[in-house]
Amino acid sequence: MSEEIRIGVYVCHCGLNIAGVVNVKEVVEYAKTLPNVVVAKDYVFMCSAPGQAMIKEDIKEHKLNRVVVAACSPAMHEPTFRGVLGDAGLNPYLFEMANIREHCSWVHPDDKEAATEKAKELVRMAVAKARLLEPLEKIKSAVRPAVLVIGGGVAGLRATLDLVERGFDVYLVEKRSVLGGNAVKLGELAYTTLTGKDVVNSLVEKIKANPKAHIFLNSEVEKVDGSIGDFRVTVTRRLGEGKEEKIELNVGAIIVAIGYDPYEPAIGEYGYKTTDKVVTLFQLMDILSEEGPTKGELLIGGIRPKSLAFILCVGSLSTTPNAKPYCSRMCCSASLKTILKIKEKYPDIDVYVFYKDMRTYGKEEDLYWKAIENEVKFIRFDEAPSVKPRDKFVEVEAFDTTIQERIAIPVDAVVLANGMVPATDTEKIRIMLKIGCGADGFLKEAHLKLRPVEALTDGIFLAGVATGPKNIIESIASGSAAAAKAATIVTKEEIEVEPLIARVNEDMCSGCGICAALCPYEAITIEVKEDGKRISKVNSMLCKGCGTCAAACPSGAMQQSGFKDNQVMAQVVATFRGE
Amino acid sequence: MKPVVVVGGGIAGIQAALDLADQGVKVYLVEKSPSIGGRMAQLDKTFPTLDCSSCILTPKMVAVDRHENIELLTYAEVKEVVGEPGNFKVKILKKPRYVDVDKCTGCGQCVMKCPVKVPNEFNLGMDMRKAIYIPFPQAVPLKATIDPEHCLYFTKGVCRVCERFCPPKAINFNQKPEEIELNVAAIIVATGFSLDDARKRGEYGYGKYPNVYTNLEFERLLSSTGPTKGEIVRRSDGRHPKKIAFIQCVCSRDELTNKYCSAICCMASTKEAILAKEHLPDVECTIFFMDVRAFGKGYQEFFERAKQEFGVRFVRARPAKIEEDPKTRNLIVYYEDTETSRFTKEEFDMVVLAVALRPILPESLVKSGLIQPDNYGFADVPEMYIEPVRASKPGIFVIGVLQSPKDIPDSVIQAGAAAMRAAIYAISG
Amino acid sequence: MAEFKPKIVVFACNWCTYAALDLAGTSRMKYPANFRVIKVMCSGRVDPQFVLEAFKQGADGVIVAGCHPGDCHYVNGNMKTLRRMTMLKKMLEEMGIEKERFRLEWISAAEATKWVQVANEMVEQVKALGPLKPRLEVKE
Amino acid sequence: MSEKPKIALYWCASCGGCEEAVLDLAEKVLDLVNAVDIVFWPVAVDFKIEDVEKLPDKSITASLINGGIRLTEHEKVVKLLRQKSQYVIAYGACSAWGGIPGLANLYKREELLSRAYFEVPTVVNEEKVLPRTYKDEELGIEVEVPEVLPRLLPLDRVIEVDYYVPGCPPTPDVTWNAIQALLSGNLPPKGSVIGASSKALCDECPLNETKPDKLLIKEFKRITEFTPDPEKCLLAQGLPCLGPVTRGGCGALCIKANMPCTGCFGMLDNVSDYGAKALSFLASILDVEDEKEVERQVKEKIADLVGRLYRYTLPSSKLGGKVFKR
Amino acid sequence: MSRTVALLLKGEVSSILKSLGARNLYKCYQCGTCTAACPLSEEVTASFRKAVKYAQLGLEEKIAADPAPWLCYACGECSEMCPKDAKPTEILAALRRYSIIKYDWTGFSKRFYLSKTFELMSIAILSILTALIVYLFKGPVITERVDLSAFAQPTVAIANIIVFGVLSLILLINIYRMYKFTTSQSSSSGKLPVSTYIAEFIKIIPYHFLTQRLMARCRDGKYYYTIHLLLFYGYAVIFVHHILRHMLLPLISPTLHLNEVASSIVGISAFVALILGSSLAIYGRIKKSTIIWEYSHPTDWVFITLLWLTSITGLLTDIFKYSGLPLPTYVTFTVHLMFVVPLLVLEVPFAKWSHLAYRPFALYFNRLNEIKQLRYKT
Repeated sequence: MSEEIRIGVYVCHCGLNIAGVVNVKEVVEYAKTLPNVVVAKDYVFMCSAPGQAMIKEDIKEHKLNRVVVAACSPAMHEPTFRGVLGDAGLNPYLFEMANIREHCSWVHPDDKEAATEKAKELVRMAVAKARLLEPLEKIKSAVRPAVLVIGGGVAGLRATLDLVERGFDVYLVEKRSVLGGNAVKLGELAYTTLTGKDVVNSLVEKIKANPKAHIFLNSEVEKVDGSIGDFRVTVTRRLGEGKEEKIELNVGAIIVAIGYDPYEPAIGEYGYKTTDKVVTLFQLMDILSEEGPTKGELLIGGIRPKSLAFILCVGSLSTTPNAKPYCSRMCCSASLKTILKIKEKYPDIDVYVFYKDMRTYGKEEDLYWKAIENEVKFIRFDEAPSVKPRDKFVEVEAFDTTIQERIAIPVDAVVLANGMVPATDTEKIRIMLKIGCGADGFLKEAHLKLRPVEALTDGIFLAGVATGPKNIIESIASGSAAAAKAATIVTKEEIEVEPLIARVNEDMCSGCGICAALCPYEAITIEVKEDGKRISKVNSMLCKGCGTCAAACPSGAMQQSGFKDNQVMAQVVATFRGE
Repeated sequence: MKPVVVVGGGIAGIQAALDLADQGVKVYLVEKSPSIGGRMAQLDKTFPTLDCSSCILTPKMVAVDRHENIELLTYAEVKEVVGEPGNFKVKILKKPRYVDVDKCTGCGQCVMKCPVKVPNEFNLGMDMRKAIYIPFPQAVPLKATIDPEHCLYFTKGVCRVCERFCPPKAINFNQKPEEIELNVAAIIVATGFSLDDARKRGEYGYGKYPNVYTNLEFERLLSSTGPTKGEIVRRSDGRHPKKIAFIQCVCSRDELTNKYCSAICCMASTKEAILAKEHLPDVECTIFFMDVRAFGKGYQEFFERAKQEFGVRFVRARPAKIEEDPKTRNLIVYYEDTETSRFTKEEFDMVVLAVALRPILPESLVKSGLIQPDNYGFADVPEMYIEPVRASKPGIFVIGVLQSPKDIPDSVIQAGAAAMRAAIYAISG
Repeated sequence: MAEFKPKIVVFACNWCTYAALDLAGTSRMKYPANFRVIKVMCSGRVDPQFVLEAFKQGADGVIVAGCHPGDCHYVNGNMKTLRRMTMLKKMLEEMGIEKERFRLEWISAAEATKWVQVANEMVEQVKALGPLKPRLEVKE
Repeated sequence: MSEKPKIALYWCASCGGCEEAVLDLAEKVLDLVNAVDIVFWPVAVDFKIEDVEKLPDKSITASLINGGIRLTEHEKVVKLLRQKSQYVIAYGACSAWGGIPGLANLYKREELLSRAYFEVPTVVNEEKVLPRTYKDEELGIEVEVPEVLPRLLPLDRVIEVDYYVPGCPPTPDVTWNAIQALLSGNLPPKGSVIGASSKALCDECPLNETKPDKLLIKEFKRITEFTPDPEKCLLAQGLPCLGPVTRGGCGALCIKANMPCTGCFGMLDNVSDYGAKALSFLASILDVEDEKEVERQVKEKIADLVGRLYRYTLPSSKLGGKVFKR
Repeated sequence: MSRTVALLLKGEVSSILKSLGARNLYKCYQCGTCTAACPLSEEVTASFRKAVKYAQLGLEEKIAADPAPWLCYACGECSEMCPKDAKPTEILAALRRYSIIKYDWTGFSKRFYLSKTFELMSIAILSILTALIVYLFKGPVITERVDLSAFAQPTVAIANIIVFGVLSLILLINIYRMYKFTTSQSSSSGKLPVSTYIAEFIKIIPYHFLTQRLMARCRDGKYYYTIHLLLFYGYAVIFVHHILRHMLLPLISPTLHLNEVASSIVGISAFVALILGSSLAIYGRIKKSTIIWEYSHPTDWVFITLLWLTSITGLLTDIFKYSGLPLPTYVTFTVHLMFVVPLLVLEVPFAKWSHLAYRPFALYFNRLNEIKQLRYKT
């Protein structure tokens, strides 16, 4: 590679985020002193259109063949700037970022000199690596025009229906023997006479009528191989009497819609399971629905209660030791909706609601207003109320913070508005698909704000409550959104995959087989050449670019593009001295 | 494959356009103001991740601008819509910028030279822009626009200084409004919201007392592209505030003005309190709330961190009124802390009102009955459980705050849902 | 003598630790500025030669950090890292490098607080040990 | 070329094996002697330093230097040879990377001297006298005793080395190939290894194809624990054979004697630290998930990690030896 | 920590309150705007929001113990600002009515307030009874000149004393019960020295009793304050005049005769004041011109009309008397009595008029609680 290395360095202010701490001008001046750096500039927002335009012009004007941008984390804008290089006709992989915001200005606000010094060295490291970067071409792989949907709740059903109507084959895998997930148990929904079951049925009917939909009940996904555009999935379907069959599927995208489990209070938590007068909200909804155990008749502990106490935030906001720290979002509204439905049918019933924070957000506020107007009595608590079963009734006592007094209410039954916890098989699905989960145990989306239905792994999408509590309408909407994202893949013939994969130098490879042993994706095989020599071979489709084989290759024959030994070594050396 | 029109260039419109275009559907993105970006462009940071808002929005704006399947129609409005799903005729009026967009490079020379100063809508009138202006530094498209009501040439037939100084000679005073007619399969409407008029609750003194702000105004103060370049200073004397009060539910959850809860202001105020502490480490922030609506993912942790880590004080009370101390222009907030039942008159240097969100319904679509307002004035979704984003008529989708108050993630999810449904019309159209 | 400011090289895996460092940034957590982070796609990419090169160039400390076992974006890259770095720690001790100077940490994308704690702890320990660079040229 | 090319051979801190290796050329030695004019060969011929000093610079075509630089005298002589010769060849593991004597770099100089001159049972040295230059009264001359350098250095840390010949000692055909290359003049770029393979030992190892698809071992084994199956790759049987990380060219002599390779041919071109690379691949294929188990195996099955993995290359490693406290 | 005795909710209390005028009781979501809006919040420690919550929850003991409703002069500022339009003004008025019922140990107020028929029946019976008594025990009907005292002298004097004694006794007992209620709930068990009781009594009771100054603090309180002062002074003057003329004088020195002219002027002007005040109040209530008069409980109508009728008949009696028309005087006087007796007997201890006692005492007891709170920091 004899062409002269001409590097352009661009330092971003990011408004005050960087410039507020790092002396940007000093960093730019320093960058000018680094070998091969022919142009060094700074701008208030490198990621904005003018910033990008500046780079494009410089590439043309100064014939730059490497670009370094010192700004925010590559997780934010590496794709953006690679796009800029592409537009300017330069190979997008001749680009390196120095993270002087999240790793520098935002974390060293009190020590401006050290932060500036660190920024300079981070730029030096990025330039050292940039010098050794080589052009890489994106790897194209064919796309299977089919989608796998895991989970037959409303989110999964909505995603399936959208995609089959869009004209794609969808394999819907549902663990249970019936579709609908938790929604079927929701009884009559707010602002409508529709029940959860009606919503599910309307979706299932349309799905069953479409030939593109393939439904697998009593089935679970066992194994997933391959990557975006070409996932090879093994599904086991239980056929009864211990028999089961394995089904191989080949899909271009996967939508995870595994829903949630209702929070199960511990035995004795608010008297749960120590008296039949205490039920959870989900159990109550079941009781109220026609198919429920009491054919819709409000009977709890065998009697028709004259007074009901609802306790909210059961299992949420760390109200009890067993509870989760997060808010389950839908229990306030679901409880008030259920209360209003009960008041409609049984006007004389006294209802008390023990709440920590009334979170009927958006238009659902009117549920709260109607509940007040229906003479529901609200008691706000900070410490969890105590439920003491008496002989003929249950006494719920709490310190009401609005009147700063302890209130005790004898009621016939107590309803625990339990929240949502991650589905039991979240862990299994997570490990199988190699996607992460957040501190709350729900699946982690690529970006909380702007990529809420995408997983970090390309080609895998997350619908419904799998990523966190939602009500049924939000869950259905996120099913469609996940379907849209899946459609952006399966509508394409070819998918481009990051080229940061491993490559073998056949003149150095001794065929020792160490690399093949390590690859978790079976992307490396040892081939015997005609001259009998054994040489390692990388399947660029399967290789995910982790670099583990490169680190182990005893003769240094295996190198990971973008992270070659000399490139990383250059960064290590540049950390200490600039030459 | 028929194209789809997306009305409104905020984050919801942008996301819907991208989710459609990435499926190979042709999209016309119509935006009323000179640049896309919508409300999110006016935010400094977003909750709960404290991402810098323009840092996560700008790439999407640039992606829309660069996408081969998206045609951007900015400074344009939908005049009339007629037809049925799969075959809508949409009349769009492109207002004249009086700037030739192909030539203009957004260099800003004209803006520097223009003598006329006009209250800047992007910064909610807290600073001035010129008669010829670029809304904000990261605007897409980065083109100048002449505001005919204030430009001296249009009002008095004089000046034309911008024409003289424009390097690529892009100024063209006799540009005419342009009418475009599109035949599309479906329409996604994401026209967003504006804040209600806080003067409806006159007792808080908004508009009367200078140091009373709205959430959005305070967000502009925080932003480095804001009127004060990120400095939090008081309107009355330019001093840094020592005590800031945030009052929630202004014109929300209120029989007199809007009964609904605006969903995002609890978290918005919490975030702004945290950012205020960041800008001014020894400032004291107090948030007066009735219930804290921290329902989204990561919101409760964000609320806890605000209390424990950043020392933001939360008082469960709805202040009755604010009176101003004429000498210091400080604000005395009258409230009863409902958790101690103690009445207090507390003095603050600055008050930020979390004002309700009011949807902006495009009257052309309302006139043609394609969108009907519900009892709160938001775009009605008749079958919310079957089609969560479909408006009154099939083929028309309403997303974002236009449909109901919601945060950015929910708007992005609705955008995806609308894109999916619209795509189905596009292929069958 | 100017107050000894140790310089510590961090090899951070892109999916977990690098994201945790980003999160520490977005959450405005403060920690000392002694760290220089080199991003690798997986902790499995960290070749013991890189660690030795860092010490040779004068690093006072090196951290190799990746995802918790089971969390690895590439199934089990971090398991190989565990074995390599365990053996390397033993060899470095034989070569006279104190064990506090070299750490293997599992830090997930959500554990910004854990990173800050490891960072503060590492700087304290390495400061106590003093600079390594002068001891590399054996002159006496 | 009227005169025959002059070559010089010199030995520093070495066991003399490399000197002999030249003789191992057997009858080829004669061809060598005919082809070249040996001007300096202390072990075999009685040339003196002064003779070399008299030679014009660069007059020696090639100097084959073996052994690590341990004493000030070595340093002096090799610098002289550098000045006088066109090519300097680091012949054998010691001069190339420090070799087995290089393992002394795990100890401080005083420790070595005190061990050698005070503590060794066979020495009686109450006055704790160390060898140093002294005036010999009878001869009336100053007897110069060279100083011991603080660390043993490979040749290229003292002078510029043109080519390296691997091996401990280099096998006859490697030596011969090297000499052929030198004499024929078609030499690879400066600084490369000559005479040996450009690939790792596995490439030429007969047991290579007996490797399983997934070369993962549950446990390291010591050679004493079991007699390995001669027909199957020793590494696959758990012996920490360093073949994969060692340059080929020796014809897998040790493997043929059913012994795992110890790495005397040194690292491949793309490797900058032999020990680190060896550790990396061995740890990678050790199929163990628990940290404690790894520590146990290292302690029990490999014991002396540095000695085992840096047997021939410690001085040329990145740290060059143990880093001592101030 | 507050006592751990848990309070029991009583459903029926809330329904009573609704019938007593708390129409929009079930709208309040406890935001605290009312307390914050109230101009009196700066003067007294009271939480009107909490009072509304007690009402919503039906916490009988707390309602009875809460002096807050009595501190409210119904200016309507809170209802103006209430985001839920729950009209706290009306709820507090209902709470005042409920407190009256609660304080009254006889149980008469409860029936009086809760059933309109009972109320009207009792008034009717009482007035007929009065007429009978007057008729039966009337003194000589001197027709040639007006001799009112002769006509009703014996019955009026005795009746007055009995009635006055009984009524003040009942009222005193109710005030004591009010004291018992208001101090029962204060969480501190600490005792205050008697001296503070007396000091505060002197400081608060006479001042507020006579001036109702707090009312002036309310929003455009001037208008109501004047009407109320008119009514107060009208009544006070008549009361004093009546006692002097018809009770004390005849007992102490039956012979001494007041200067007729002065007494008549005083009487008439008082009656005119009363009439003017009550007519304005009646007009306001009919027109529902302001928040105060937007809702009128039957007892409000009864009270104000009785007052109006009494004043009218009182005035007529005086006019006839001084214009020397004996028969009309006696007749109107009897009619006057027919209105006065129920007004005094029923309204004072059992109904609306008791507020003249309860309001100052409420201020007093609230002050005592405040001191106790400050002193024992609970």
